[in-house]
Amino acid sequence: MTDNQIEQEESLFDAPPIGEQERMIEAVLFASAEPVTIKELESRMPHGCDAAEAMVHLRKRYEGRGVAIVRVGDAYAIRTAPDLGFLMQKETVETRKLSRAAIETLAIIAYHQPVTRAEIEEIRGVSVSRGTVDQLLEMEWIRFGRRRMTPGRPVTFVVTQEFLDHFGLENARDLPGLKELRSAGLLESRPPPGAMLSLTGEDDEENEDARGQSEMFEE
Amino acid sequence: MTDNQIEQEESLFDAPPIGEQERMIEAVLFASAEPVTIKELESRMPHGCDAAEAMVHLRKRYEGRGVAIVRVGDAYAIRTAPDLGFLMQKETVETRKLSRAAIETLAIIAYHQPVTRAEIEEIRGVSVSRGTVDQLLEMEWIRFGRRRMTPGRPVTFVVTQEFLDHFGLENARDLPGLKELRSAGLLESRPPPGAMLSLTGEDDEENEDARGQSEMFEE
Amino acid sequence: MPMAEEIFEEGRPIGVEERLANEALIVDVDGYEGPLDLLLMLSRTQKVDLRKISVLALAEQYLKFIDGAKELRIELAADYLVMAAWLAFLKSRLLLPPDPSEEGPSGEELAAHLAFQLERLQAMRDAAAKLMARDQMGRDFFKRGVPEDVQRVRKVTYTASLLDLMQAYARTKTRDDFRPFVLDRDAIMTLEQALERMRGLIGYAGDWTSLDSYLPEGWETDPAKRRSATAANFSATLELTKLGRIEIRQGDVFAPIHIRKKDQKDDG
Repeated sequence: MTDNQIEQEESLFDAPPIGEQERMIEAVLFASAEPVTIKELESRMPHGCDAAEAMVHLRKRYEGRGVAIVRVGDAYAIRTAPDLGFLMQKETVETRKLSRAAIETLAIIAYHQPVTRAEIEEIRGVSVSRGTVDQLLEMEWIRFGRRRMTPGRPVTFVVTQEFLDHFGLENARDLPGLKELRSAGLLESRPPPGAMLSLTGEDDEENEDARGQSEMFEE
Repeated sequence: MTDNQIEQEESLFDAPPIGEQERMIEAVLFASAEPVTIKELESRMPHGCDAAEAMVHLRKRYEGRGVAIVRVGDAYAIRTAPDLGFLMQKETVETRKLSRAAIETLAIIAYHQPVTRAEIEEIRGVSVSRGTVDQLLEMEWIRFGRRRMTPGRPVTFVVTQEFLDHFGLENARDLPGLKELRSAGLLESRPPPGAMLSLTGEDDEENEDARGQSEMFEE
Repeated sequence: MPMAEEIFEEGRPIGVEERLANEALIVDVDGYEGPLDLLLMLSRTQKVDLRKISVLALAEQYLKFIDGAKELRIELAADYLVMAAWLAFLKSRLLLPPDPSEEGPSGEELAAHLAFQLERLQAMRDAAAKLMARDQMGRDFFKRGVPEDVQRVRKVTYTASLLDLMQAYARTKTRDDFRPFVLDRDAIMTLEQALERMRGLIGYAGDWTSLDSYLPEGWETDPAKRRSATAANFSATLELTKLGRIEIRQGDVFAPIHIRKKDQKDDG
């Protein structure tokens, strides 16, 4: 058996050529309105495909075109180029006007996630109305995160993939000005002076939590 | 006014370069919920654009890709390449146990092959519904054998190689005989149903019989 | 926003017009989202970096503002008053020399924390504004207009084990063993048998004939046999009617059923 023969035999069981894989992920991304993960892509493609590799090629192919391949969290989606928005009056969806409270709450969740309601209130200096949280939950821009391991085990809020998708963010680390805010110490949860006196037990855990938050944003 | 100035002023009203127009129609076709006509495209694009010309370029660009620009009436739309339709399907395989009627019919065919439907009914004591036989045929566990050389020339059923493979048998004759079944305790399984149950007519063969007959009248 | 200081200038008499304007402003103050928000607004009068803000000056501004509001008999929410009390306390701490015997955080610590809170709130507002200024989906960029849903194809495979098979066979056989009366089936005419028989017979039924006359020989007397044959014949008749081979009629409820061959030319 010559080398050539061996190669041919092997290729019978090989994944399709990368160009073909590129076509496949192109078709799937075009067909889906929601971002699709590499894992999901591969589950739909023939066995042995490398969707991540094909994605590199496809993203390059669409550079500078009318639509672009964007990354949203660990998934990919095709979106129209932002500079062509003016062509889409017909497709424009009137988003519900968000109140200032809702916008601020959203920003606080995005920059401080995972964050409890008490922490949001501490930052805004006022109580957070349930309607505000409900609205953001309903829009699927925020969701419940893990419970905080502090007394009362309060729920936390985090932003969703829909949020990232809506604002064209690859991940929460890309939030505008995040780095500056962090280096200015404005994302730390700093207990008010005197608070330690009454809450000594909690303090360690709080600190640990605070570390967890900043870790989330580190590479 | 210099020539340069005139040119600049004119270019303010010039159509964008064709490559830019191609990007525009690409974005509109992508985002639109319905196929879009050339006229509609041009109404959305800056003045002086030639959507038909841009379409020629765009269609060429998508030749052989995972999606294609297709013409629908006098409008255009982006659609998945026909050979990639399989990616839009997700197959979930569900395994179910064969119904009691099916497994009994199958057993009788295996032990008595070649066997006619009337003979199966004689042995089971109830009529065999067409659905049951069709299911076994579709599974390719049974197939038609030779016609019996008796009046009416009824068809017979035999088991297939697939059947033998599934049950790990080399030959249908390898199936354990009645004596072996009895010594294995399989024949003392339970008192006979039927007689007492025929009065209530509930959930047993009698019922199945009725179903079998009514099936005959449907269609 | 220098209004607050101007408006509540102490001891200055205010005219009606001015008073109305003030009230309008205070009502507007209602729109503030709590004391922190109000403090942030007041802090802008200092025109300095929030990090270098004078908390003492801010506390004084706030207290003056609250006094002014009280003078105008504006109902203030409790948290505004709580903040006023706290700021009054803070002010005293900041003004008096530190007393080492006193417990709790120093005035400077408290002031620093307030400054931090204000700076953080301002930072979050700026971040929110930047976020909302981003390109947004459905406004600046768009998703696919006609997504093709993934079709879920459910494929059912049936399975059985060899044991299932043998048990099934044993079951049918057990029935035989325990049921010699399977021989009873002598008294049962199946639909297939009746259908087969009727097909042959209807060729002769040119005129209306009672269904009873089609009972096979030897099945008319034994009641069990007669019942079975009648039922099977009737079912077969229905089937043949459906096939358009015969016509069927019944004069009245429980009246005898008649059948006759259907003319071939009537067939569609």
